[in-house]
Amino acid sequence: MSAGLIYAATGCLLFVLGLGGVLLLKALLRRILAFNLMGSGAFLVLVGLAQRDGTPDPVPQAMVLTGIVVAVAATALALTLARRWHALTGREDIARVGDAGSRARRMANDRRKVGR
Amino acid sequence: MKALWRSLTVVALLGLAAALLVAVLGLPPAPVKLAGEVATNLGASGVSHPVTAVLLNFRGYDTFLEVAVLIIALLGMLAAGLPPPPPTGSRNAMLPTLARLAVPLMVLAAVYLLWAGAFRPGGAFQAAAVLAAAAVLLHLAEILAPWPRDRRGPRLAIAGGFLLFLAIAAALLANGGLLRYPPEHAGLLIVLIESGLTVSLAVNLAAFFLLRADKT
Amino acid sequence: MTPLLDPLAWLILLPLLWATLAFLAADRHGPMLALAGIGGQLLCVIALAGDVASHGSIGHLAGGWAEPLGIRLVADGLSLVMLLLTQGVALTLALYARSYFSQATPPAFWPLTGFLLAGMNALFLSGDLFNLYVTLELVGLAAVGLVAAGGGAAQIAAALRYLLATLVGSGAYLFGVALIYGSYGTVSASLLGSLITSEAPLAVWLAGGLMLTGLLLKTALLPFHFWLPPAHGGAPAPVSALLSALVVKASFYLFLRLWLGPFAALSEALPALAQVPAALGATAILWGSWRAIRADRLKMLVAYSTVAQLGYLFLIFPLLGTGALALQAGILQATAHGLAKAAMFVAAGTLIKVGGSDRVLGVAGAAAHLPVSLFAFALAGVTLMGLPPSGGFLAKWLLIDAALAAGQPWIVVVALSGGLLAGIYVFRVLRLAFRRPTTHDDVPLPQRPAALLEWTAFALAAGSVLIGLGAAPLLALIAGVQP
Amino acid sequence: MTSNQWLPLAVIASSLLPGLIIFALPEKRVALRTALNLAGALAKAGLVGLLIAGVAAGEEYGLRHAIAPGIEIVFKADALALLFVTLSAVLWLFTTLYAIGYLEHAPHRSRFFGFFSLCVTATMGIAMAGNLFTFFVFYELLTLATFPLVVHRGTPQAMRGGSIYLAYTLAGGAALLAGIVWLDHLAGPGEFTQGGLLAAIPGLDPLTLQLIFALLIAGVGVKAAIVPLHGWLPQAMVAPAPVSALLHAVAVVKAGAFGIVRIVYEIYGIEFAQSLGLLLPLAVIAAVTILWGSSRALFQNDLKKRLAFSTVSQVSYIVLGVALFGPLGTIGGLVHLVHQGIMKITLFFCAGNYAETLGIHKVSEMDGVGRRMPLTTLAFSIGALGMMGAPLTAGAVSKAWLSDGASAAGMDWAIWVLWGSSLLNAAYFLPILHRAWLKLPPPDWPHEEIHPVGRRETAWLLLLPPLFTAVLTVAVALFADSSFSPLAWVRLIAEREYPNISP
Repeated sequence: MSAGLIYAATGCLLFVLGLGGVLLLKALLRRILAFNLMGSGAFLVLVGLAQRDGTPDPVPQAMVLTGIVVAVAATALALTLARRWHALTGREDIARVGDAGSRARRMANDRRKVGR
Repeated sequence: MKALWRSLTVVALLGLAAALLVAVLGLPPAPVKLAGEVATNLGASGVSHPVTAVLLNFRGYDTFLEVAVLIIALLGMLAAGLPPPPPTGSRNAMLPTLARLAVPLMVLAAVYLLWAGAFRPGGAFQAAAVLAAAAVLLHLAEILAPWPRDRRGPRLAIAGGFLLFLAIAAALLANGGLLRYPPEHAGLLIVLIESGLTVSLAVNLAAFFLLRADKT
Repeated sequence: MTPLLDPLAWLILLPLLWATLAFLAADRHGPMLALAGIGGQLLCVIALAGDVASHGSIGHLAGGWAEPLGIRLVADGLSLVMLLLTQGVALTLALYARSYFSQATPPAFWPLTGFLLAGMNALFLSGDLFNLYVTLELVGLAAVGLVAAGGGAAQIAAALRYLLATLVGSGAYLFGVALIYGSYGTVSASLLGSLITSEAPLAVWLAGGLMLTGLLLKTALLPFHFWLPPAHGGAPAPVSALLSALVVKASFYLFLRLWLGPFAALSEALPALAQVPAALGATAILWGSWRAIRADRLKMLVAYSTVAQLGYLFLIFPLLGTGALALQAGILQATAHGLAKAAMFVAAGTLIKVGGSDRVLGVAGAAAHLPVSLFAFALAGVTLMGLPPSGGFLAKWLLIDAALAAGQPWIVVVALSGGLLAGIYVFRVLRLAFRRPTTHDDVPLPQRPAALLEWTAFALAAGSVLIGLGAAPLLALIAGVQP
Repeated sequence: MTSNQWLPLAVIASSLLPGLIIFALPEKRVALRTALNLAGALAKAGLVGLLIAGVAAGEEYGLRHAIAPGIEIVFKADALALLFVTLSAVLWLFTTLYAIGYLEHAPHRSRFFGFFSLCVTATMGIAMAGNLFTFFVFYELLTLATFPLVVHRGTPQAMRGGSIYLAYTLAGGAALLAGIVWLDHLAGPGEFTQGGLLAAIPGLDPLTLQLIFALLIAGVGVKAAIVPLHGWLPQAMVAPAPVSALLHAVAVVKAGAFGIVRIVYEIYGIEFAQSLGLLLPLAVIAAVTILWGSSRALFQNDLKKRLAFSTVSQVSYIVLGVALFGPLGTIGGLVHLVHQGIMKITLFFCAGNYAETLGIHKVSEMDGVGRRMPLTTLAFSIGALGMMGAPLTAGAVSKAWLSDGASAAGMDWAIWVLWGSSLLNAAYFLPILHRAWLKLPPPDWPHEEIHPVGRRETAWLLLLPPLFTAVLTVAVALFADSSFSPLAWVRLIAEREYPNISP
């Protein structure tokens, strides 16, 4: 088994781990980290699989660099929103679908009223 | 119900992991080998490092769009509302000294990374990340004040680097395609783009940290 | 034409340019830049349409490098229709937004819109799976930013949920791309079309599954629809319109492209696969309509209607073997729904803005004081119900025809009952609007909104109906598509 | 574009354009709106006159526009189309006059007349549709354009009526669409062809064709108010009287009946339909509807509801005539398409007059109304007698031909149905006439809005239209044998549909 394949296999596991994290965890920060894990898994597979015969391939490496920047951007946006959410509601997770929007709305409205 | 759902998800994920492992480990060799193509065309790319050649020449269009993604993330932060400025005066006495020592070195490292990108690992994004870290360090040491929302300078720097990239991409249409460098000028144009990007990306990354709501 | 004015390239460059300038100008000249920019983009699409109509398909090598080393941009009938829809709807929405946000524009609205359009155009034109990933993120992050605009807790919650969904979607897509590159050493869609065969290794099947599932998540097909109603229903009206009319279509377009192109061999090897998106689509039609019928808030009703209408797009997959018919039905439905849903959201926005209530019940009596907006809502409803002579009707006709030709009568039943369910939620609003207001003495009549708010909605709605009568060139464009 | 192409378009435009302009008019522009309405109605009448002259002389009018491969909008103004077009155009003129008087002080008149014109436009499209696709387009347009009229008053009852109307018609539309696309898939575009489109195509599966027939008839049967698809019609009577006229006489139920005619004669072909065994079930359904509608009408105290059930019954005379194999039945059914319209519109105009003038809505309130409103009641009486099939009225002509048609087709039971229905008609109309003419009026009317001035018992614009149509009811019977009567025109149609049999 070449080093590339080991990277790729690790990447697969990381991806699934990250996916599970996004799906199953509650805390926003952990979910954002889990998403990054998914991305890292994909990057490992991209680079690892391409050099499983031992010769490095610059194309996936460049793609990974691009992917990292995109992941940084997405993470930055996610953290910004999570921070904003925390500042507005004091919560570290987003509640279940249906009622969350309306509850948060009501809270925001109440706050606005109090502010007046 | 919820527990059942979670365990089902876990089982499905384990199945996916097993399938992926089997698939990856048993994969036959790929029919297309791009490494060779990159090596063949490296001479016409204007740089001597193959990753940089892919990043800024062969797949330069990806990089062009990627810069936009970073600006979008910043815009998303502006749209969602900026955090209030941090309280002042709580700094550690060590920090300013450390910052004053480290920042010139970091700037130097960034310039090196940018310059090295042409022939060994490095490049605009790495340089920008170091520069942004320097800015954050200065900010934490309260040497660099937070940026108000409508401050002109950071916007100009971020937009400027990208607009330079865009202008070159558009001008090269005259050569027959988006970002189609003439081989004899490719090196120069790539350096130009990379320098602009370094500034743009650095300020963009730093802005995530430094942009704060106005004091009102 | 000189290569410097290549319309295909400018479709991507122009929105990036005006968006960056709008960012630089810190929200000051946003409307002007947007209108000028989108106007220019529309001219580009028209110029491109001429080329595509005469050549069938136009390629552009970014960087001048041929595949597999470089990235190839392609415009054919399919991408052209989507581009036309995007610029047309965006221009009208920009006019609407200018008026809607006359008091205060949410920060970064205009530049985000510009980047969103750039991402969509780039997505419609890209022929490279990895580049498509970047465009997907451009579109997704810009859309999330727009949902967050305003910064209230409800918006942030919707934006976060949308962001997590869209990131998982693109994460799965990217992982698939990684597997594909590992298997074939290239990510060029056209090369992969001939490389991928029915004997493809397991990795390719898994890649296909992950990429397509990721795109379903981004398209909000049931059961991945959970993020859509809060995001589309909670955003300001111009944003809701942009997202519901256009953004979800982008990932659908990519799904369709992958299905027809690189993964065609896989879906042919296992025809039963096509029943999966169709079954999900059918469920989405029923479930989305049901939720729209029961919705309490007007914009939630419209958002759930999007969940339902997206279902129609996926009914076409088992029918794609019947020639161009099913593809025409799907794209016409996407187009008609895009116009109609934009009209419906902006009309709802006006109704809410003027009426002061965001509940469905708040519409009561609107026929008297907001006739144009209501008429726009009704016309858009005609398209959603699939009644003649609208584009939605023609799409449904083609769909039923294709379903009969493919021997899938259950799709006929779903399509027809979906139309009836749409009738229930559309007329739920319309009949309220005709109701005589119970109190007319003490409540002063609301102020008339700016004419532009009402007539942009009307123009979009009228477009969605008239396209049913003038669909021949559009259908011809799609018929010329070689997957 | 030749005049043979633009004339049908002009007929459609003569109500579409005024309608669109009226939508944009402010509420207060009464004079302009009235002028537009009347100009449109008169222009349409004139254009129809030109068409009639042309078709009688053997000209062919038509137009095609392809909107997608294999899908065309086709108009053709043949003799059958003109029968319906003429009826609608003439009755639209009267109804417009009547509506102008009826709604003189009501709110939202621009909206009302706008949709009213759209309804007539849709009816013209239905009448002149040259294929099933075009027919369907206008058929659904009619549904949409009538909804705002049904709910016009905005009251809870109107809302309920509107919802029920939609539920029936939209579901019917879905069935019709399914049938049309299925047919299109099997036999190509559903072009209306003299002698029948399907009759000329060999090798089609009979069972499939029977299923498609069921879908198509269910689709158009909703508007034709065939039992059990008639439930919307009595509910929709909450609409203002001009709308009832539109629903019952000018447009909606007629569109359904006309659809049945086109499907039986020109899609299947009467002989082919007979060979598929489709006509007998259709006749039975029509007979059941005739008897059911009449017997329900007996027990309605609400005048307009009684009239509505009467419509359910009378429209199926048309369906029965269509289902009787042979030219005599065809003539009876088609001529009743016209006659029923003229008679029923008279009755609804009169019912509207009672309600507007005196606030009378119930049969039990009609005692002595003949003394207060003699002219209206005279018109009502003529309409009612016509419905019963009394001699010298349009109804008598229809019934005579229908009875002859039934015996010629060997369906003598249908004659008994007709007689039974006439008896029931008499049983629910004669008591009304008895009350109106012979009983003493009450000291106060329920809600007297318009007071008499000299011989004028109510507003002129309300009084004249029913008088005209009452005169027409008698005239079409008296001059049935002249060459300008509806009967003569219908015989022309029958000759063309049955080239081999001379009526």
